[in-house]
Amino acid sequence: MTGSIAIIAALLVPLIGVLGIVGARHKPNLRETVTLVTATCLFILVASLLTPVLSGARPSVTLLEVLPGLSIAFEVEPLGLIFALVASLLWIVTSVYAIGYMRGHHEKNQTRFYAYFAVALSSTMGIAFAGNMFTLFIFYEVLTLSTYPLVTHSGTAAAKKGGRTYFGILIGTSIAFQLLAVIITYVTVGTLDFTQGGILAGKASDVVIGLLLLLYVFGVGKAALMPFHRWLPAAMVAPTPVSALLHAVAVVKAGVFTILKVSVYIFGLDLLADIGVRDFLMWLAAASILIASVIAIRQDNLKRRLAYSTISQLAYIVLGAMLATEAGIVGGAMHITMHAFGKITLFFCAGAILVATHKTEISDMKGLGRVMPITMTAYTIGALSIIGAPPMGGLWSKWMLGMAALEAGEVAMIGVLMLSSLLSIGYLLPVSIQAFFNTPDPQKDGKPVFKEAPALSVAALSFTALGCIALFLFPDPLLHLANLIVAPVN
Amino acid sequence: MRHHLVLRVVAKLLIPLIMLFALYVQFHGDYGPGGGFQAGVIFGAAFILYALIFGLDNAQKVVPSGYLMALVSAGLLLYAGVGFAAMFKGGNFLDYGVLAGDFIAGQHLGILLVELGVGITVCAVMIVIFFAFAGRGNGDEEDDDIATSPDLSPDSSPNSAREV
Amino acid sequence: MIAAHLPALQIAVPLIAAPICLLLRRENLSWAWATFISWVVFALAWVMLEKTLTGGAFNYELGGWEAPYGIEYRVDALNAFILLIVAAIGAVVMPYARASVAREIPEHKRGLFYTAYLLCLTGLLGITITGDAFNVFVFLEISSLSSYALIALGRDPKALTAAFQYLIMGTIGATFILIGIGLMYQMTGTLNMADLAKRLPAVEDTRPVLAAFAFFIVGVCLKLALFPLHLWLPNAYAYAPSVVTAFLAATATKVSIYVLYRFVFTIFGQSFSFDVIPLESILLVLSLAGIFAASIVAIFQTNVKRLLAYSSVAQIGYIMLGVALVSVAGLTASILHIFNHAIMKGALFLCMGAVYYQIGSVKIEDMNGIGKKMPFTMFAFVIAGLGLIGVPLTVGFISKWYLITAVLEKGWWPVAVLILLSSLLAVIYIWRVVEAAYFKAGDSDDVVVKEAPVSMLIPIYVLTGASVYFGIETSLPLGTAAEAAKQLMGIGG
Amino acid sequence: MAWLGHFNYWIFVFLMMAGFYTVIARGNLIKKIVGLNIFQTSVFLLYITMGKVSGGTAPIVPEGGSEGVVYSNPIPHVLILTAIVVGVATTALGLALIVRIHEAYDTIEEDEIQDIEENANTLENSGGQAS
Repeated sequence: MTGSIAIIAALLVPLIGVLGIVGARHKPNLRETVTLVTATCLFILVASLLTPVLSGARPSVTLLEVLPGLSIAFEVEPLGLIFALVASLLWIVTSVYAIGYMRGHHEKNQTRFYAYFAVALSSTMGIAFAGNMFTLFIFYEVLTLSTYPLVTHSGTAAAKKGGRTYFGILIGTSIAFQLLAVIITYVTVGTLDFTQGGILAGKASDVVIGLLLLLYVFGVGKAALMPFHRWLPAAMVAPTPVSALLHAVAVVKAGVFTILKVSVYIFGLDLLADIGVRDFLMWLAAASILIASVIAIRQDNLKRRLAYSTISQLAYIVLGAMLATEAGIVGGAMHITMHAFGKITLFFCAGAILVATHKTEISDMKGLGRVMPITMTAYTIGALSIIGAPPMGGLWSKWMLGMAALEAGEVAMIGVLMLSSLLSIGYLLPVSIQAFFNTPDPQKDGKPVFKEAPALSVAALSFTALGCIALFLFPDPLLHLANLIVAPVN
Repeated sequence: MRHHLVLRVVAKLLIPLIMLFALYVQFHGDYGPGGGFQAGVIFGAAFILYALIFGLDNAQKVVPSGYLMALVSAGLLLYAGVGFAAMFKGGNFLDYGVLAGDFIAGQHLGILLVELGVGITVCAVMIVIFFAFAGRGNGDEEDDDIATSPDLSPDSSPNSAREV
Repeated sequence: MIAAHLPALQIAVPLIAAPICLLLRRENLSWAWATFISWVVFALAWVMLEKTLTGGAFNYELGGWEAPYGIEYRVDALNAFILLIVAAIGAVVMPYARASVAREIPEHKRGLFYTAYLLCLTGLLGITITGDAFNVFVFLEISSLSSYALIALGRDPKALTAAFQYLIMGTIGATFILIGIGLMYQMTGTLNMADLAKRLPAVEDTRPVLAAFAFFIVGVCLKLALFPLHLWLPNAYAYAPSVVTAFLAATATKVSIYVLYRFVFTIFGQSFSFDVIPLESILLVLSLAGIFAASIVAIFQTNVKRLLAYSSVAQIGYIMLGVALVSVAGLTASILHIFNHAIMKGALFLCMGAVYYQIGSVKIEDMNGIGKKMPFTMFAFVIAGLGLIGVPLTVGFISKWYLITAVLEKGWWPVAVLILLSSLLAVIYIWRVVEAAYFKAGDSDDVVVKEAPVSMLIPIYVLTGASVYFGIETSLPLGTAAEAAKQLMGIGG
Repeated sequence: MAWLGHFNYWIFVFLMMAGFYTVIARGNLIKKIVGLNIFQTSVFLLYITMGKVSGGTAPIVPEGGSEGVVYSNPIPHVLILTAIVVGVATTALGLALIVRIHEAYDTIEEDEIQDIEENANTLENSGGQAS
């Protein structure tokens, strides 16, 4: 009973926060306090669900039934809980960071920014806790809608162009493919509830199931699987906290989360393993990983480089799902967390560099390590985590994914993982090298002076960098939770 | 208009006759060919003839447009009123049979009243249309009700037409 | 006593109210009277729907003449539902009308405006309730003539040419219907719908019946603005006074669609309409073409009312697509969309009326930054617009869901994909307005534009609220639509 | 020559097509209304034609009973009376609109009106304020 209240509260708290934020729009300090309090409350609420879920309970609540068999319902299961925990924890951190960034960067319309941010978080919670595909679809769309104002925050022509690409691809794929898949599922099965072991097995012909898989995977544009990845670099016009939380954590992870969820609870791993097009999708994910990495190397703009890196890393998770093994799912779920911590650190650093030195291009960052030592150290930690090098958390998820590929007998995929790790060294570490080992151009940049970003921002990025290390040292709770996805406690 | 002496004299002679004929068509309608539509048009024609010969201003003195609008409504109200009266007397809407003592008398009374309503409305509408067109461009710009008045005529027709 | 006379009262009340309205002569009195009558009509329609849902269909013999000799009014689930839609839109629009009409229509015409509105309402209700084929034509003309006049009251001189164009095309359509009805009468000797349905099968192989069917379908498709017979609609809706646009967009074409249902399914019968004549393939192609062509044209409009008008043509395509499926599910979707579209389009046009009230224009470029100046109006626009796109938790989603389910039931996969793709076009055209309203800076030194008066906002929010409420609590429209669809297909009921 | 026997239908078809053609082909609004009238009139003829019973007389009960008298069907006449009234109303409304259009545009030629409307559109788009 308390579980269902916590679910509803998790959805409502950010919305109540919106009211508070709008109400306090003339008092910036109060407004930011409201944001922080809201974020903290949300995290506590989500964390309170941890104990029951670990003990095998599945708190659930049904709000209303729109059509027979089509209801707005929520159910907390381990995968969703992982996602919700990551998103709500990082919201607190991002809020702290955003205060420093937004003020340091003198952004306009800050109230709108914080308000829509909270709405986006509410819909993220809706996605994480969705009890059926219909609910998930609704919150998926709400998330797209609520993040559009954030992407186009600056209001410039470039921002609008980026926003249109963002909106067009996400809404387009979700309506044209995902909704169609949802309706076909509903018509063939009669329900959309997420059920352990899937609902589709034996209900439709192979062709239909293969088609459905294609529709689901491509319909989730947020997973940025090629060729529907273009929105992610386009969305980099957004302010950095948005890129950090939404385009490294909430939005993109909502995408891969949906794919994992559909794989486990709509198709079921047994059925998934038998689908012919799964092979094709697996190779597509592998291609995405490599192509995006290569493109990333050629980017000079730091945020764009990180965006392509994200595309590559997301494809890892899709790959994990398409391996259709338990280890693949567990690896994917862990990678959601690991990548979230790593990538948010990197984005925080990119933003901190922008605020402190107004630099966006990597080629201008020579010797930055002396100007911003903390930031650049954190950057290196985050980069190592993404690469999957010890002693960072990223190691574990890549490890799991590699094991899964081995288990599934897809040796080629191990090769892909190795190669992409090499490539990620190639696109992430040069920034650190540039910052620490190259001397700055004295004519252009003058004498290096210690000039860090606002303290709040630095605190935030240090926290997430430490998180990367902590996840390496203490991965057990996460692993335990992830294992529950495929092996539920009875 | 002074020189159209023949026209004026003939018109003065004819107009009462036209009106009389209209009344004949009106009240003979329940026994033989005739009825409110025809009578209304003929009656309206008398006024239009008057307006043609003696000028629009004189005609409008005879029937000011305010009265005409009232007449348009009155005819329709009479028609619908008969329908409601039948309903209050326990029959269906427009069930004339219950209006008077026995069925036949009720039918007579009902059709007479309804046709009278139709006749009044049709006559008034014809005159309104004529006035509206003829008055156009004579510095009578603001009175452009023409766009809305014609639609008053068909609505009296549907239900009664079948009972003629 | 009233209970027995409900069908007659439904028509007689607005009919008798019209001349009284004319006699009132005072703008405020006319408005109050028209509003009062609209609500009475709404209450009557509501009671009748309840009655049909609990007790089944019932008849009313006008003048006590027994059918098929006299004119009969027949109320079943389908037309009680349509009556309710028409009456409800009328009742919601009238409180709004006062402020809007005061801004858009010259003072000496306002009394006439309300009279014409009442006549139009009478006509639309009459078409729906009557069980007599010829009576359909008469009421059709009453509603059409009064709507030509209403449209011509728009401020832009283009309203006049739009009304004239509508008059020409509408009259051609009505005359075609008249020819169709005449030929049917010639072959069967009856005008009563139920009687026609009984007698037509015996003569259905004859050429006059085929000709009657052809004339009738073309005529009614002109009236309901099925692509490519929609040419009158965009200008008529774009330049009519805002209230008129909202009222007509939500009701007039819907009632024509009802006529199509009634004749195609009840009178000609589905075996004749779809087996002897391949009506469904014609409708399928035309409705799909209409959905896409009209949606694409809508994207390029600069006048938002015109944009919404083209969107209406596209939405009519969805409704007709449901008919083309010739299944209970398809018809349910179709009837459901009539209801849902009436709510959404009514709300959208009312929003535009409020915008016009404040800034005197509905062009997209004049609406830059209006989201901040008229937050409540534009919020409602966004919600109703989401419905048009088919976003979940709005009515638009429910009808699209049912339509796609029905299409999949037939196994027409490509059509389902096309429907979803067309939703994307709706996203684009609604988004253009939203973008201008919220994401473009308006002239800051502009004259102070305020929110619309409360009397306009309340009707807007009633419809917007309904578009959300019925997107969640679907039992009333869904149950009624399903029942009506079953009756049309001759199953149960 | 049996088809000549139904000459009244041929008249109906001829008038209908003539009227319809006029409505479509003529640019002059008055001529359009004239065409519309001819078009509608043809339908009146169709209805009256169908009411005729060969050898039938007007449906009035003669003195001395109606034994053996054949009547024409009066219903189509009644129906068409309504349609005629509708036609009159349509014509009146159409002409009224033409008067207003003439006042607004100074012409009743369709193509000229279109030119004026398009010019107005381009003016508005080039920055002019909508009235």
